[in-house]
Amino acid sequence: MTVVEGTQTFDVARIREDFPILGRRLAGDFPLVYLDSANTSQKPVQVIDAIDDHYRQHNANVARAMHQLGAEASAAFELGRDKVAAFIGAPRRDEVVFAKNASEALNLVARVLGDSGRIGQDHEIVITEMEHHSNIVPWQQLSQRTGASLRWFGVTDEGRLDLDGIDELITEQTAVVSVTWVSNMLGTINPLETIIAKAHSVGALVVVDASQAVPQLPVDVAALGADFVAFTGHKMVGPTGIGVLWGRYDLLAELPPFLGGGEMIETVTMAQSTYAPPPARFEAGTPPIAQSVGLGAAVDYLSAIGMDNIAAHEQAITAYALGALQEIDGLRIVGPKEAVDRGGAISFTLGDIHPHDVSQLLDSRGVAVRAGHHCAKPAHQRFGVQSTTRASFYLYTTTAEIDLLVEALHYTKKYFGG
Amino acid sequence: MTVVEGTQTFDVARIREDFPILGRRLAGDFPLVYLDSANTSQKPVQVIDAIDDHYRQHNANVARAMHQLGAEASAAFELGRDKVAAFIGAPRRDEVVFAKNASEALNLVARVLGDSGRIGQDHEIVITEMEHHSNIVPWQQLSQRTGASLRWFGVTDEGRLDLDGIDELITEQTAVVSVTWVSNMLGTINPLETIIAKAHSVGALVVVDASQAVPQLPVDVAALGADFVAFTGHKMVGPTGIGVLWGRYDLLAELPPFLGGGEMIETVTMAQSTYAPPPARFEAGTPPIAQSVGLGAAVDYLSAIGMDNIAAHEQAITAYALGALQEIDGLRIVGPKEAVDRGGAISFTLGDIHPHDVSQLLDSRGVAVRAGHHCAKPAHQRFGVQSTTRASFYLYTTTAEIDLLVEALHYTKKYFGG
Amino acid sequence: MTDAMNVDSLYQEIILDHYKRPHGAGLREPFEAEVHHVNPTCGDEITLRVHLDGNTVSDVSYAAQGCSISQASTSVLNDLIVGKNVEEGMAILDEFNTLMHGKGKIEPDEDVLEDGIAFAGVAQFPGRIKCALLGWMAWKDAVSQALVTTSSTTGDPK
Amino acid sequence: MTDAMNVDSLYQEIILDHYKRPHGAGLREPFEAEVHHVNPTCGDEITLRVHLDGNTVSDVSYAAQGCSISQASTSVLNDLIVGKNVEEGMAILDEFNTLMHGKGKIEPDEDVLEDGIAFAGVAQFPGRIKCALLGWMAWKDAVSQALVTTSSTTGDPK
Ligand SMILES: Cc1ncc(COP(=O)(O)O)c(C=O)c1O
Ligand SMILES: Cc1ncc(COP(=O)(O)O)c(C=O)c1O
Repeated sequence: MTVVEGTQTFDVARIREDFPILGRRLAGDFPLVYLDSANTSQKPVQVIDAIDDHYRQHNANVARAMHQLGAEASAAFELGRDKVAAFIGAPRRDEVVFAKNASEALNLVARVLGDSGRIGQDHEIVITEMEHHSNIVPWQQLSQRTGASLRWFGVTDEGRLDLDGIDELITEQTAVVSVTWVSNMLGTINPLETIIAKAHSVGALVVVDASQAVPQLPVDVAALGADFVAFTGHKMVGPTGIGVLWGRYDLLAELPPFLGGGEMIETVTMAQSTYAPPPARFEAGTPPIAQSVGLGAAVDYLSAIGMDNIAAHEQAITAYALGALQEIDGLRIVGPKEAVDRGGAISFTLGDIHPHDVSQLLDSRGVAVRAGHHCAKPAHQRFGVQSTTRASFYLYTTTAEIDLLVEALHYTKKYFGG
Repeated sequence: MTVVEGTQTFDVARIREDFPILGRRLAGDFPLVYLDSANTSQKPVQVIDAIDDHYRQHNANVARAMHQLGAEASAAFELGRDKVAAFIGAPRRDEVVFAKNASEALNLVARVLGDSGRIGQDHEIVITEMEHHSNIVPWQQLSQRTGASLRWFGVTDEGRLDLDGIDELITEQTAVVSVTWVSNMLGTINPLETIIAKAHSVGALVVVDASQAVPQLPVDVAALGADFVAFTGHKMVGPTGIGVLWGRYDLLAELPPFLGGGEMIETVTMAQSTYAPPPARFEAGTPPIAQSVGLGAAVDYLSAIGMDNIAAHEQAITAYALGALQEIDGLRIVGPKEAVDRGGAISFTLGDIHPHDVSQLLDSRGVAVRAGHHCAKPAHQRFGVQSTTRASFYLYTTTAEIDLLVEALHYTKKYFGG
Repeated sequence: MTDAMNVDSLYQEIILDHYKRPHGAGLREPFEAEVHHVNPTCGDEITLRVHLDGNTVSDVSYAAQGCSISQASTSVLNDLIVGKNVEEGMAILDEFNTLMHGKGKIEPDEDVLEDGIAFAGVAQFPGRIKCALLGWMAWKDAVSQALVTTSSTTGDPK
Repeated sequence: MTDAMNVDSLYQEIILDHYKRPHGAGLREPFEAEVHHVNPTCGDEITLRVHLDGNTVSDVSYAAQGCSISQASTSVLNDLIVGKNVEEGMAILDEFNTLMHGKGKIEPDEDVLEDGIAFAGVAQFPGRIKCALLGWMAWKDAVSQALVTTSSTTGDPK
C-alpha cells in the first residue's frame, strides 16, 4: 500500500481533502466510496471555486464585449484554451476547439468531413468493436449520409484490438480511422502508434477518442501524430458542459464549419456568409465560458500534481484491484487481467447475479460503481454479456476503497445466496 | 422613477443585492453600470450557489448511474428540465431538449429537418432581415445542402417587420419559417401570431428564436402555437453552456437524431443503431448537468419575482431610456423609438463617433455597453450603418444607471470634440 | 430520501422468489402481437407476446434478459394479467405505474396488485423504476398492437 | 490591470490627429495587390492596395470604415511604410505587433515606430488590439500577394 499512498510526490489523503464530495456519508451512514470516475470524475474545490468566482466577479460575454468585464471574461475564457493547449502539447492554441462534450467533438469531425466532400461512397471508415457509442454512431450516420462503408477492428479474447487483419482493414479506400485510446469498458490501452502509422501510410485521417486517456495519461498530441483528438472536461476533474476537439491546424483551416451562428462568421449578408478561421469557425454561439475557466483550473490542478504521478497511481491502484477482484470466486473480468497497457476501468460479472443487482447491493454499502453496457454494447456483445459491473478509479482512489469494494462484493454474493 | 423602483412587487434595490457582480468597482473606482444584458445576463447567488452545491455534494453522471449520487444527480438534472418546461408552459416535459446554447438549438432544427428529407430544392425557407446570425447562417447552410431557396422579410424604416408582402413570401412552397420573437439589435417585438397563422395555413413549420424573449416576457409555448422555440440559459440569469430547444412532441418524435453517441440510443450494434425517444434522442453524450441545475435555479429565481413584473420593469426602464437618450443631440436610435412592442435593447449611433470609441469612453466611466454589429450584420446594413452602440437592460437595471449612461454619452461627445 | 433507501425494502422476499422462479416465462404460441423492448440504460431486453381470446388476455409469454427487479415484475405481470380482460389489465398497469412513480408515498392496494405490492420499495430507487416497468411497457405496447390486429381481422375486438 | 486602464493613455493626441486627418487615405493606382479585411467582432472593414517598385513599397492606399484606433493606425502605417523596402516594412510590422501584444510592458522604440509609439496604450485594452492591427494585417497580406504577382511577372522580385 505504501507504494500507492502517502509517497512524497503523491499523497492521496492530501488530494482527497480537495474534493468536498468525498467527505459525504450516504444512506445507512456509509461513507461514499466513489468508484465511477470513468463515468464522470469528482471536482476539487479549486475548480468549483474558479467557476464560482468567475460568475461572481468577471461574468460577461466574450469576444464581442469590449468593456472591462468583457475583457476579463474573454481573457479568462481564452486562458482556458491556452491551458488546455499546453496540457496536451498542442503546437498551436488555435488548434483547440471547445465543444459541449466529447460526443459533440466526435460528431463535429464526422459531420464536417462529410460536408467537405472528403468522404464518398467509394470510401471506407474504420472504427473498432471496443468503441464508446459516441465513436460508433456518428460514423454510422456518416456512412448513411455518404454511402461510405463502415468497417471495424475486432477484439481478442483478452480484450485487445485484433491487429492481425490490419492490412486488409486499412487500405487505399480508407478515408478515416477513428479509434479509442483507452477503452472505457475493457480498460485496454490501444497501440495507437501502429494504427496511426498504417492509416497515414494509406493517406487516411486518424481520429482518436481520448476521453479516457487525457484524464489519466500524460498526453502530447504533437508526438502522437493523430489528426484529431477528442476528450471531455467532466472526466478530468473539470465541469460538465465542455469538451475539446484538438485538430491539426492545416486540416481545421480547410474544413467547412459545423454549426452556423454568432462568433463563427467573418461576414454575413442575407444571401451568404464567410467564416472565421479556426477555432472560432467551429464554435457557433456563446461558448462554454465559465466551463473553460473551470477546465483551465482543472488542468492546472492535474498539472500541479503531475500527470506522470497520476498515471503511476492509476496503474498501481488498477494492479491492486485486478489482484483483489480476481480472488473473488465467480468474478470474471471482461478485459485485460493484468495492469499492462491498461487503464483503470475494470468491468466484470459476478456469477449470474445481474449487474444491476450487484451495483445496487454495493450502493447499499456506499460503494458507487456503474452497471450496464457503459455505452459500449458491441464490446459487451463480443464477450457474450449484456451488461457488466464496472469499477473505475482516479487520483483520489485509495486501496482502502478497493478493499471496501471487495468486501461489498462478498456481501452481495451472500445476499443473493451465491 | 417610483413607477419602476421600490414598488411593493418589484424592488430593484433588493434584487441587486442578489447579484454579487453589481457591487464591483472598475478602473478609476467607478461602480459597474452593466448595460449589456442582451449580450449575457448577470447571475444571482441563488444560481451560483446551486451550481456550487451540486459539484460539492451531488455530482455524478446521469441516467447511466444507479448509485445514490447518480440518482441525486439525475433527479437534479431532470428537475431542471421540469422547471424549464413549467416556465415556458410546455405541455410535456419531454418536449424540452437541452442544447449547449440557442445557436445549437437552431442548428439542430435546421440539420434534422434537412436530414429528414422534409426540405428539398422545391422548398423555400423564410427568415427575416433582423435575425441574429445564429438564425441566419444555419438556414443558409441548410439551403446550400438541400437546394431549397432562402427568402426573408424586410424591415421598415421604424425597425418593424415589413409584413406587406407576407402572402407572396409565405406560400405553398414554404417549408419552414424561422423568426425572432424579440430583436437583439432593434429591440422590436414581432407579431408572431400573424406569422404563425400564415405559415400554418400553408403547412409550413415555424421556428421561433426566443433568445431575447424568454428572459424578458412571460412565455407560454402552448399558447404561442409555434413548432419549435429556441433560447439560451446565459441570457436569463442562468449559466453558460446550456440552451433549450422546445419542440412539439409529435414532431420531435418523427425527426431523425442530430448528434450520435451515448444516451441518445436505444440499441447499438456495429452495423446499425436505433434511437431513444425525445428528448434523449437529441441529447448525445453527457448533458449539461450542473448547467441544468443552474438553469433550474434561474427559472425559480425569475418565477419568484414574476415574469409579469420583470416585463413591466423592462418596459418602464426602456421607456425611460428611450426618452432620455433621444434628448441627446446627434444620437440616433436604430429601431422603434417608443416603448411599444419593444424589448429593452436600444442600439444607436452618436454623431460620427465610431461605436468602438463610444463604448470605450463609456467603459472608462464604468458603463458597460456593447459596440459592433451585435451578430446582426444584415439589420445594420438595412439601416446603412456598419455598427452601433447598444445599451440593454434587465431586472436589475435602475433609472439611475440610465442617467449615468446619458451623462457618460455627453462626456463622450465632449471628449471627441462633438 | 437516503434514510428510506434500505436495500431490503427493494429486494423483498417475494421479489427474489419470482426472480428465481419466474411465472409464465418462455415464448408460446398462439399470439397476436410480439414486441421487443430494451432498457437503453443497461441493455436489458424483453421479447413479449400477447394472446387475446376476444377481449380476454389469455396468455402473456416472454423471454427476457434482465435484473431481478425486471424479471420478477414480469413474472408478477403474468400472474396478474392472464385471464383478465384488456380494460382490467390496463387498470392494473395504471395502478402499478402509479405505485412506481409515487416516490414511496403511495399505499399499494393488495386486492389489485397482489404480489405486486412487494414492488412498493422500488419507487424509492429511481434508477430501478425502469427495470420494474420494462415488462409492463412491453405488455402495453403488445396489447395495443394485438387489438389492432384482431380488430382488423374481426372488425370489432370487443 | 484596471489601474492602468486610463482612457487617455489610449486616445493620445497623436492618435486623434491621425484619426481626424488620416495620411494617404483613398484608393490609388497603380497597385499589384488589393485586399479586403474585416474585423469580425465589429464589422470594421478595410480595402488596402500595395504598389511595389522593385522591392520598395512605393504606395499603400486604402479605404476604411472603422474606429479612431484602426483609422489612426492605418494612417501611421502609411507614414512608416511608404518608401521603405519590403524587409524594412516587415520589421516595422513586427515591432508594432510586439508592442500591441506586450500588455503595456514594452517600451516602444521611437526611432522605428515614430508616431506609432502613441499606440503603446492600446496594448492595455485587449478589445482594441484587433482595431490597431486591422490595417497592418491587411498590409501584410497585400504585400505577400504583391510579391507573388511581381515575382511571377519579373521572375525575381528582388
Ligand atoms: C436573438 C438571438 N438569437 C440567438 C442568440 C444566440 O444565443 P447563444 O449565443 O447563446 O447561442 C442570441 C444571443 O447572442 C440572440 O440575441
Ligand atoms: C471512451 C469514451 N468516449 C466518449 C465518451 C463520451 O463523453 P461525453 O459523454 O462527455 O460526450 C466517453 C464517456 O462517456 C468515453 O468513455
